[in-house]
Amino acid sequence: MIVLGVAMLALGVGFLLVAAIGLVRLPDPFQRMHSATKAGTLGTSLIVLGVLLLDQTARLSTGLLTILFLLLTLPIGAQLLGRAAYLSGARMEGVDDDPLADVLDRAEAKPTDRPD
Amino acid sequence: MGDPLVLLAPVGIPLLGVAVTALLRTRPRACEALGFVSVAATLIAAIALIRRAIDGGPAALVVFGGWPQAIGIAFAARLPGPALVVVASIIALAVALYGHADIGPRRRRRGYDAMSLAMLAAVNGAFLTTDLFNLYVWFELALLAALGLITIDRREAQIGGAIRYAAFGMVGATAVLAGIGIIYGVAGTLDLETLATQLGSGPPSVAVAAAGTLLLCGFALKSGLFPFHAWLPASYASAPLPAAAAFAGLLTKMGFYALLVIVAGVFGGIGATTAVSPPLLTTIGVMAAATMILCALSALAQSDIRRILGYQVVAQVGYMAAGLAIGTRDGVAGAVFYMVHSMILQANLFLGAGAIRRATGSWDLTRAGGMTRSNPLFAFLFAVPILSLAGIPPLSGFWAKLLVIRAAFDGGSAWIAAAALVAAMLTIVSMATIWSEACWKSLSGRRVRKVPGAMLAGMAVLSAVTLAIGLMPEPLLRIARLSADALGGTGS
Amino acid sequence: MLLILFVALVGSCIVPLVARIMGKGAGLVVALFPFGLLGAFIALAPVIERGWVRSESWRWAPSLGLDVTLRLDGFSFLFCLLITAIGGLVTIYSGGYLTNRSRPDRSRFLTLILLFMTAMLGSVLADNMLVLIVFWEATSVLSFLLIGFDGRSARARRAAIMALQVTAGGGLALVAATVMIGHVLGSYSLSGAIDRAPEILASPLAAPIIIGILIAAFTKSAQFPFHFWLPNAMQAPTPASSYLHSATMVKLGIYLLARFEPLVAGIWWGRTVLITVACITMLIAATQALRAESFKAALAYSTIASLGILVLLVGLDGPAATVAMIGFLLAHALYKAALFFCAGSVLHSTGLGSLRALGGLRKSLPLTALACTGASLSMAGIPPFLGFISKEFLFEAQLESSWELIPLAIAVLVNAVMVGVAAVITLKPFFLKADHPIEIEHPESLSVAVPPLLLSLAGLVISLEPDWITRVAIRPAVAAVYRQPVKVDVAVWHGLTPMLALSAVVVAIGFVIVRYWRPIHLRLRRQGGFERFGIERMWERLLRTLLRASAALTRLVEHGDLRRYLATTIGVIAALVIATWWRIGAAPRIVIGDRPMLGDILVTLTGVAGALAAARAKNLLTAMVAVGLTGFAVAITFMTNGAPDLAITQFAVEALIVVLLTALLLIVPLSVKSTRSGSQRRTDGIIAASFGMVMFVTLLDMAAVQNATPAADWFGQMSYIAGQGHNVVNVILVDFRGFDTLGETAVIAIAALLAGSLLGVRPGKRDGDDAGQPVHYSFAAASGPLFVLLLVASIVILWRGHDQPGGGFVGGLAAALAFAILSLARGVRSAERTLRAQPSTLVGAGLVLAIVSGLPGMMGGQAFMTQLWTEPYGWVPKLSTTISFDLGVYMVVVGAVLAFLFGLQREAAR
Amino acid sequence: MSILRKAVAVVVLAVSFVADLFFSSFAVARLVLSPRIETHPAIVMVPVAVERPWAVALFAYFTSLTPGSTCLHVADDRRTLYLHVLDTRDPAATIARFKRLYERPIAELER
Amino acid sequence: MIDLQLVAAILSVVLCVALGLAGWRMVRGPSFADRFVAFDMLTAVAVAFSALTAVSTGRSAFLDIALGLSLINFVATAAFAVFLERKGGGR
Amino acid sequence: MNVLYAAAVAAIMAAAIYMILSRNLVRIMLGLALLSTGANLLLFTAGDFSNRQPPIIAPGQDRLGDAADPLAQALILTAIVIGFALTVVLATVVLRAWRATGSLDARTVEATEQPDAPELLDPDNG
Ligand code: NA
Ligand code: NA
Repeated sequence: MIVLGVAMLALGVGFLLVAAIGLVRLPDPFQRMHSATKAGTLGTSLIVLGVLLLDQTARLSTGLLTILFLLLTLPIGAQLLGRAAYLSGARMEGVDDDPLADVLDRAEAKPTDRPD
Repeated sequence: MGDPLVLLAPVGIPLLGVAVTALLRTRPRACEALGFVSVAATLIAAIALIRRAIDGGPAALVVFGGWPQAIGIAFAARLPGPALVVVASIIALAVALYGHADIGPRRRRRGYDAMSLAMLAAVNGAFLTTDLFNLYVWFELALLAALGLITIDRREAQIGGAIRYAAFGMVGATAVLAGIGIIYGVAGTLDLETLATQLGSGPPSVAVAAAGTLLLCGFALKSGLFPFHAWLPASYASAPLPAAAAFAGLLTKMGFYALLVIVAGVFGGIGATTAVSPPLLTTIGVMAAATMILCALSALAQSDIRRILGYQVVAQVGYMAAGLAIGTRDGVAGAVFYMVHSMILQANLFLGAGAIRRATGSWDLTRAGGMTRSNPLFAFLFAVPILSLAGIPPLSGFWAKLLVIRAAFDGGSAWIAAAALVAAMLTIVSMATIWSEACWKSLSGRRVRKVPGAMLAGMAVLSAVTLAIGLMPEPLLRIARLSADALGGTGS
Repeated sequence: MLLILFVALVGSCIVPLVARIMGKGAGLVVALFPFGLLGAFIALAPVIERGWVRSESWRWAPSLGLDVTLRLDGFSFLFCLLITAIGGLVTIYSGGYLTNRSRPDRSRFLTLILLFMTAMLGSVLADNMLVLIVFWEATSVLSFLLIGFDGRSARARRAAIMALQVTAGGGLALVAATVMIGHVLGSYSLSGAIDRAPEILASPLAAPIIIGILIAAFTKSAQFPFHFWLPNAMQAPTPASSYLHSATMVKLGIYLLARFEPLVAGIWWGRTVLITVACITMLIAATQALRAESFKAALAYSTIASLGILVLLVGLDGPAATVAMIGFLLAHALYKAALFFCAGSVLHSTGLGSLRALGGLRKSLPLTALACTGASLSMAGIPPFLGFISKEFLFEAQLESSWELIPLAIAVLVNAVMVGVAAVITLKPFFLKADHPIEIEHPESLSVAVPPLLLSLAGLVISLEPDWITRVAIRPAVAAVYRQPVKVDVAVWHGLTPMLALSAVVVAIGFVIVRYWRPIHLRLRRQGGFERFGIERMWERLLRTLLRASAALTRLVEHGDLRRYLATTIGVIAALVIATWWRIGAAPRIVIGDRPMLGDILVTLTGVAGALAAARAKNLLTAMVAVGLTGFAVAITFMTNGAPDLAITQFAVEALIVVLLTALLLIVPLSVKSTRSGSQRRTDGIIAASFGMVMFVTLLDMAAVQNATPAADWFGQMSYIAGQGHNVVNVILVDFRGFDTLGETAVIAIAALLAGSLLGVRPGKRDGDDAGQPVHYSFAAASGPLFVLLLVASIVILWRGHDQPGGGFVGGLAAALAFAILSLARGVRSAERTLRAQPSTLVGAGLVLAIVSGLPGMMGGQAFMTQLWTEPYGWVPKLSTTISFDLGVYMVVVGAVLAFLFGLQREAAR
Repeated sequence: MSILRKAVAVVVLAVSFVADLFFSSFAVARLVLSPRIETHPAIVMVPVAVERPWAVALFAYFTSLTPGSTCLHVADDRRTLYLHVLDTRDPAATIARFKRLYERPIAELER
Repeated sequence: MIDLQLVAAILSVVLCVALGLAGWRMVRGPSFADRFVAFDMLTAVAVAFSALTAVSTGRSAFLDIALGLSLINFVATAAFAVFLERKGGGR
Repeated sequence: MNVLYAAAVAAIMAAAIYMILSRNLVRIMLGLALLSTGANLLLFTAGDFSNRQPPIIAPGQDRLGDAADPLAQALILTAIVIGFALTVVLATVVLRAWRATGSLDARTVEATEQPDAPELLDPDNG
């Protein structure tokens, strides 16, 4: 039980690390989003599950609710951010054919945010 | 009334008033009535409190929640707190009377009454608390209430004043908070009395020195001492007049009270009993001298009456700080006397400025005039604070200055006395100008309106108190002495 | 005497009301009052005559050393007689003089005059120096009010301010001297100070004390270099000039000097200064008197010269000087008051002030002409007038004193000028022909003619019948000042003496001056140097310099640049901390405590990196995000160091700040052009770094002295037992230190009111609604369930806060976040509709609940916020006043945050 | 039995989601950790067969939940989802996979 | 027996690396969208931290924080999205 | 530990001050928010943080064992909320300043502070 818990913890943290690496390495905000939010979802869920296995006093309901909320909020957040990023004209690498361009009014890429 | 009620009421009543006026915001007349009732009730409670404070018994002390002292937060009827609570309540009453003729429904709908009451609660809380962190909380309440009052009309100048006020206020608050944190880290307690004994015994320490200086600077900023005073004249000039009067009477004095309690009470400033106190006193002394002279000088070139008075407010704080900086019991007694006198007086001066504006339509002295002829009663009521500020005997300002100057000579700080005298001279010049321009000069071509009765009533309350202090200084002197004893740690 | 003074004070306020009822005759009626006081003093004459001193005392403010001690000796008595007698005449005269004024004005004027009389009486009677100051400054203020009586005239206002500046400033010097005397002697008794002059002289404060007294006296008595205010003071109505600025008030300085003569003379330069100043004053005043064009100005300068003579006499040693001083004081008071009355009558009747324009008034103002002649003869020192006798005394004093002849020569010259001035002011207006015909506006009335006549007559009568006055006033006065009995022989004829010869010389030179008055006068007038180098000009230049300095200082200090203000403030704070360290001379102690874990270091580094990035960010959103990163790192630090309540609160606050500030950032431009130059940035960096270093050193040292926290330990022990809660932090917040929380709740409530006041929609402005906003499909669908979830969570957090992390604050923040979801997904309107109540209502109700929760515990004399617990049924969770208090906090927080949320989002949608 | 069928659909949905979550997480991890990142992102249009609003929302939700794809937009007529896909060489296959894994069970639930 | 505190300590170091990387992206941007994505990531890291703290202290109270965080920070993300839609800021 | 947190407090406060000294109102506001974060961390280091156990009495017990300093935490909680309130109020004031002047530069927003009639006391004026 403990070994399983620790393994889940480690795996979860590993996923988070991978997600963070992706956040740094991937070339545009859309791709980074895939890495961050989704790998994050799995990572945190695994960690919480690990805690539930390790800590007897932890209430199962709290842990499961946490996972549920994460599963609920992270993808919606991702959708929100994705669409907003698209509308804001964020850089998008490697997409040649953009069918969404006919539907949504994508802002011109403005250099409002200079790198500091 | 029992001690729990007497000590709670000066804060509890106005706070409850805040709550109920917040609920009744859409009904300005109800707000006004409620505000007035709250203030009057607070004054009654304050009088009961001061009677309790000077009855000769052990100082009344109530720990909220009924916990042991130094565990819970306690309010104590320990001088000078109760005396200042009385003064604050009197000022609030005068301002409320005055406000009847000056504060319209729009401002009341925006929460004028609640913010004024919050300021009263904050000031009274600071005057009564025995807990360092609780003191900080009251300062923050006062900061926000003042900010609300400054911006209540949302005018451009008000916003500018508010930004400066807020930025300064938060920097000062952070210095105070940092000081509190370090003190807590060193001493492990927030109770002022315990701190006084604990800090008095230790060897000189860098942390304690830093904490003392940070607190000093934070509270000096709140009291507007040079060079931390830049926020003050601008914000006074942007607040609605009754609020500015309350600021003048209450806000800076709250800061000075904290300075007094921390430096004289906690850090053993009376007689310089701790390693940290001599440098702190020197710092205050230099600030005081600079404040007195430079601010009295600055007032000369102003023509906006609120700005003149704003500078004078600061200069007066300089006198109080001078009393504190002398580092003797007489000096502290002088500071307390000065404080009480000055709170009443300066609120009154601002009310007078508002009345001049109401009658002549201008804040600018070059465009004001004719008050003696058109409003003789006003001229009389205004002459009292003007003469008192100029230090003309036998008004309160003379005794106050005399006490400080005398304490300075007796305490071996003749330079402070010299600075005080120079500043007094400048103040005379400044006050004579106000009188000459606003009261004597005739307003060519424009009619001078009558000052409404409510305004005069507000001024009358304060002028009467100033006259009373001047003609009968003995009771206040006694309170000032008792305060110095209490702060010095030998009080009953 | 206390009674007399009290009656004088009360009477001064009441009696002049007669003038509101009566017309012209009011002056006569009111004059009964000062004459009554005169009678009261005369009744005391037998006491004085015997050389006794009468003292009375009343304790005013004993702890201030302030006893109203009055002391009537011969010197005071002489003053009292002068004050009340001339006061009565002035009152009569004013009644006739102020006929063209309204009744309230007349009443006001008489009040001021009588108050002034009271203040003068108090000044000369006071034995306590603090009381003396009270009355002394009162005379200055009343003089100010009288000079500016016609405040509509700019010249009058300016003259009044100048007089106040000089005389009240001199009063401050007296204050300083008094305080120092009190410091040396431990008492404020005037007579005591004079008796104990050697003690004062022995102290290091002797010189400052004497300088203070000299300044006070010189300002009041218009001595060089403070003489310039007096001619300007002639802007006062003439009765006031006559009373204050010639007969009485200006003599207060002489009074003070005469009293303190033993002290002043005790220092090596004392007499020299007195005599030098007196001589300079006399010369300047005599020259100016010859230059003067107007009647009143000529009188004013001759008054200054006379005051110079008096100071000279104080400065000279020997009993004869004292006798001369008393005699001249009396003579001058009588004739100069009379002359001012005459000048006033002329001005009143003709409306003309210039001597050159006047002439031939003998016929229209015969009584005045007569009075003027008498008074002038006295002034010129022509026998048998009193002025002659006093001049004899003067020369005798100079001859008897140990001084060189220069003062004597100057005195002769000045007296000759007096003769000339006396002749001119009598002959020109009354007896010589006018260049142009003069129209009489007001004919002479008895009430303006009789007072000067009486005074002139007194000058004659006293010199011819000197016995009574010598017995009751002059001799006791001399004895009081000289401090031992002196033989005084007042007589017109002393035989052929050197003094008589000097008098003859004076009169002779005087006649020469009269003869050549016109060329001298015109010559002097052409000399511009008097104006350019006059002290008055210098004073004005000084004032202007002060003003310019004031303006410059204001520009320098009040530059309106917030950055510089804050930089100064923070820099000074850092510097002061360092200065304190330097003064106490303690070195910082460095204790390396526990080794931090790698995780702690990394989290902390992240926080610091966020802060530094925020400081460097050129984009406001970047800055906000970076500040948020620091907040996040700090929250994680809280969490990993055993502070779950702090962590959750900090997280919630960070989230809310994002929600609220993005609404702000939607409105304002994000890209920041640099507002500071490179050097400014460097300065700021240095200031910031020094403050940081100060904090670093401090915190290191703090760790070295860190004490155990007994209070914190107590909380852990008692939290559950006494506070019934497992979460110690929450029990502290709602119970042990609930009062803090109450104050903080009030802070939040006021913040909410501010939101209402700053963000409230103005009528007429379009109500920003975002119904048409593109909202994300999934978000809109999910917002409902999320809202409910968060709201439920917030209530759970509130409820279990007493035992687990949570409580009113976090609960309230969570509930506000729930509404934030709604407003983000569906618009502000929708969220507001869901709330149903106004946020401010929630705030008010919450604050009421929080306060009221503390009240039930007060029953039975307990303290406010004493908690009450109840478990009505076994299955219902325990209820308590602390929980309802926390509920109040919750409501306030929700209301406040929503007030900002809705307001800011509305603004953003505009 | 409709209830039973729906229960089965829920289970299918959950299992395929968890499996997909794992697999695609590993896929993303491998992609991120590879020495040279070589992605083939695309925006793909997924025609939507389900009709109820909540069903469309659920479909969009599941496509966003799994790593490697995010729903950027739901067409106003709710007939099309626009997905950003991290790494796809064959958009048609991707579309088919989403429809198979998620839309079919959701359609079961909708019925 | 596995020392859970040690495990938690080691894992939090790894987590700190993730935190640092996310923080770096948050501060570096370059676009607003990047920063917001990074913020989202921070939420996950914070949840993981609370869970690890629950393990290292053995106190379930910290798991409650994870629960709260999962809800709370979604609001920030939503606010960011609204901001981004209205204000733009890509590149 | 103390060195680490002392350094962190110092760095955060220094960065905050650098921001406050800017003339952009939003940066000033953010700087003040950062400053209060720094102050909160300072309060935390002032408390006794040698123990990482939360000050929550374990179920079934009636006294707190070894745990972090609860009083410092209570103070910080108060300070956090007050700091939050001030930040938000300041943000609102900044918004009003922007609406009123169309500028975020403190120099534009601040009312000019020059004395306007120095001739008032001038003896020549009258
Ligand atoms: Na107190
Ligand atoms: Na003499």
